Amino acid sequence: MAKSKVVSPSEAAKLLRDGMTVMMGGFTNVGSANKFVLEMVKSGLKDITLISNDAGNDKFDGIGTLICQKRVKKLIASHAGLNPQVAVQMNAGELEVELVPQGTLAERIRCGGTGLGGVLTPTGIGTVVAEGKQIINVNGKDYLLETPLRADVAVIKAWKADEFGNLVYRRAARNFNPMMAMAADIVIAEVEEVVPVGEIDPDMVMTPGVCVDYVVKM
Amino acid sequence: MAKSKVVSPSEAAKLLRDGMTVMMGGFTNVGSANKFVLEMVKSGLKDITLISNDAGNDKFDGIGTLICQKRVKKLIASHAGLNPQVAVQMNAGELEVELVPQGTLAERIRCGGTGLGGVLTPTGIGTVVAEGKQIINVNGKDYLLETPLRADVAVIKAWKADEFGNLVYRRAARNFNPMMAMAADIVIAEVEEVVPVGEIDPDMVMTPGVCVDYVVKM
Amino acid sequence: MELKGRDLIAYRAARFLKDGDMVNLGIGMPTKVADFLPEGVEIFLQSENGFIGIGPTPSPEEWDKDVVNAGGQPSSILPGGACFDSCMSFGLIRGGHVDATILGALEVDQEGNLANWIIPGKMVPGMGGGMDLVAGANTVIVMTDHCTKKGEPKILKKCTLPLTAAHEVDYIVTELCVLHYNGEGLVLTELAPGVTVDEVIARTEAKLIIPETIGCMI
Amino acid sequence: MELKGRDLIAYRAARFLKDGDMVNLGIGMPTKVADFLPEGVEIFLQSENGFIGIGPTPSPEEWDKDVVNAGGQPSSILPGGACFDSCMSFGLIRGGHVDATILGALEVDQEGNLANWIIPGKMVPGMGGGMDLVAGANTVIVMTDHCTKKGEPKILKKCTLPLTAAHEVDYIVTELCVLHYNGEGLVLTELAPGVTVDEVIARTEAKLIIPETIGCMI
Repeated sequence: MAKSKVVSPSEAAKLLRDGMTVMMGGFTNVGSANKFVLEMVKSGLKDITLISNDAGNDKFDGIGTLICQKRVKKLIASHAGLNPQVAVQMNAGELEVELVPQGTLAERIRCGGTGLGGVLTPTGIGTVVAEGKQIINVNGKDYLLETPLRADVAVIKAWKADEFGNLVYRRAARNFNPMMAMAADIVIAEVEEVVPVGEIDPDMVMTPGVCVDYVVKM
Repeated sequence: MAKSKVVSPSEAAKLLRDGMTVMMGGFTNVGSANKFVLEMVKSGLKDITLISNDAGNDKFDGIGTLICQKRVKKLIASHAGLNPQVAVQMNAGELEVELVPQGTLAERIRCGGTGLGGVLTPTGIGTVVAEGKQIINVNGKDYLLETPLRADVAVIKAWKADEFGNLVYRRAARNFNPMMAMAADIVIAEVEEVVPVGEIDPDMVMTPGVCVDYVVKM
Repeated sequence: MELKGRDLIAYRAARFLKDGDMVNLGIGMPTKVADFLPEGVEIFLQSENGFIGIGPTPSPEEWDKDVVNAGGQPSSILPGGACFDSCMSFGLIRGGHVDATILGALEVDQEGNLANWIIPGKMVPGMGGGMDLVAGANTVIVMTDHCTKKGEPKILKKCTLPLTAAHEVDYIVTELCVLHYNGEGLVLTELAPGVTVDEVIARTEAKLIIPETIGCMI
Repeated sequence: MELKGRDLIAYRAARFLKDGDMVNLGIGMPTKVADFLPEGVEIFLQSENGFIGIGPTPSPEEWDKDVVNAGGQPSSILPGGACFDSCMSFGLIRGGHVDATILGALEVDQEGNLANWIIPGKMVPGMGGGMDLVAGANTVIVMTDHCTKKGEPKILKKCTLPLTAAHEVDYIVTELCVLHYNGEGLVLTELAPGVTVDEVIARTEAKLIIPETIGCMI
C-alpha cells in the first residue's frame, strides 16, 4: 500500500506556521511528542493556539517547553497545575487559558474529527463551564451542548507505525492521540519504531494510516 | 483479578425475559452471537424489541432466526433487506420496524453507553429521518439531534475473552459489539475461546471486562 | 477507445479519484470502478462495516468467516489494512476522511438530491450506511444509467422517492454525460463520444445548465 | 479499633465499596482507601488517563515510561487490566460503569454541591477529569477533614467557591461522621466513636437532618 509517509523531523516541522491551532496528544507528557516538540521550538514557531490535555511541566521537555518558551498565545486544556509558568504568563496577560473538563475535551475533539456538530454531556451542568452554553433537556435530564474542536495541525505520539501511517499506541500513552489524529488538517506522528506495511495486524491498528500525513521516527 | 464470568449457555439464556429490549451485535451475522441466539429461541423468549444493525437473513441461523421464529415485536435497525421475513411480518402488522442510519445507530448506542444525552449529526437532514427531531445549527450548519439508545440486555460476540470478560474482536466482526457492550444493563458475550486472566495484553483489550457480565463459550 | 455503457460510466467515475484517496464503493455498478483506475492511482477502499483495505474476493476455501464487505459478501483485507468498530467507521465517513463515495441512484435531481434507499410499498430494505455516506463523504459521485429500463428519466427536477440526502450530490456520471451539481443546478460538463447536448436534454427531466465549453468523457 | 483521623475516614469510605466495583480514587487522601478494603472485597481501580487495573507503584528501574496514574506519577497495570483512549475512559465514567468515585473537597454543601478544583486568584490548576467523575460516577463519596486547618467549617450551607458539580455528592465521610445527601439535604447517618451529635452540629455550617437512629462509623 502506497508511498512511505516517513519524513525527517525538520521537514515535518516546516509544516507548522505561526498563529496556527495545534493539537498535541499526551497526559502529563506521557503520549506526547516530547522529541518533536523540540523541533517545533527550534523552527521558531510562535503565537500558536495549543489544544492539549495539560500544559506539561517546567522541568522536562515536552508540551511544557512550548509554554516556557512563550510560543503559545492561547491554551485550551483540562489541567495546567503542573506547569507554574501557565499561571505566571496568564497573570501577566501573555497567555489566554480556556479550561475544559477532560472528558468534554476528548468528546469535542472527537466531534471535530468525526463530523458531528456536538454532543450533549451532563458534565459541567450547574458550574462555570455551563456559562454561555446551550442547555438541552433529553428524557428529563439537562445536558450541555458542547461543540467540535479542530486544529490546523495535530502532533501526536504513537509507539509504532508502519510506513503508511497505521499507528499503535502503548499503555496510558494512547489518551488523546487517536481523537486528535482525526481532527486536524495535517497530522504528524512522532513514533519510536517504523515497520514495513503489512507488519501490523489490521486488528491491532489503533489509528488507520489514512488519517496520518507524516511519520517522524525519533 | 476476580471470579470467572464464564457460564453455560442455558444459564445465560435465563437472564432474558419476554418483552425485554435486546441489543445484538453483528453485520449480516458476522460478529453476531449466532450460536447463543439458538439458546434464546429454545428458551421460549418472545415479544422482544431487537436493536441490531440488520435482520440477518432467512437462510442461516443468526439474528434472522429471532425474526423468522416471530420472537421480535419491534426491530430497530439500519437495514433489513436480506431477510424477506421482515417485510412479510411488517406488512402483516406483526412487526414494527424503525429504520436508523447505520452511523447514527452506532452513535446513539454509544451515547447510551457513555452517558451522553445525544449527538448532533448531519446524516438525515432533509430526509424522512429528520421527521419529529430537533434541528440544531452549529457554526452555520444544521444537524439532527439524535438521542441515546439503551437495552435491558446486550448479546454480543467476541473472538476471545479472558475469564474476567476482557474481550478481543476479530476483523469485520467488531462492528457494533463494543458500543453495545456498554449500553445495556446486562451484557452477555458469546466467544470462541476463553483464556486465563492476564493472557490478553492490556493494549489488545477492545472491551474491558468491567463492561461484561457473562461469558459463554460456544 | 471503445468504452460503452456501464464500462464507460465506471471508467469516467474512476477519473475523479486521486492517488491515495480513501473511497467507498456502493454495491453493484460502483464496484466496477476498481477495474478502471488510471495508471499510478492507488486508492484505499473502505468497507463501512468495519475496515479499510478491501482486497480480492477470496475462494470459498480461503474465506475468513470474520471478513465480509458492506454487502455481506466474503471479502479479504489487504496488507496495511485496518479494522475498527462501527462508530469509528462512520466517524471516518462523516469526518471528511472518505474522499469519495460512489453509489447508484433510483432518482437524482437538479437540487443535488439523491434517492436510492426505498420505494415505499415495494422495497423497504433500509438506508444502511447510505445516508451517512452521502451526507459525510467529501465528494459524492452518482453512477447511473441515464434513464430507467423503460426509458423514463432518472435525472429529475425533483425526486419523488424519499431522499437519501439533500443537496449532497457532486457529480452524476451516466453513459451519456457527466453532470456537476454546483450548489445552484446541474451543469453539463462532459459528453460521451458521439452524444449531443440535445440528446441529453431530451432524455433528462432536470433543467440543465449548458456551459460554453463541454468536455468529452474519454 | 483504634482508627482515627484520616485512617478512620479511609476505613469508612472503603466500606461503601462492593466486591467487583470499578472505582476511581482521587489524588491524595482517597488513595488511602485501597489500604482499608474489607476482606473479600476486590475492586478495580480506574485511572482516568486511560486504563483499568492500577497496580503498585513501581521501583524506578521497573517503571514503564508509558504508564502513569491520573496524577502523572509512575504506576503499573495489573494482569487483566485494559488500556484505552480518553473518550473511552470518560465514556466509562459518564456511562455508569464507574461504581464509585472517591475524592477530596475544598467545600461541600447541604445541596450536594462540591467545590474542589479552583480557588480564583490563588490556585487555577483546572478541573482535569474531576467534573466528569462527579457528574458521571454512580456514587460520589467525598473524603474530607471535617473542618479546615484553621478550624473553619468545610461543610457549608452553600459553597462559596466555583462548583465541580451540582447536587451530585452522595456521601461525605469525615473524622467525625458520615453524611448522606438524600436529594433534599444532608442526613447525619453515622458518628465516629465518642463523637456526639451536638459536636458535629457545632462544627458544621450546613443544616443537618438528624434521624432517630444514628449508626457508628466502625
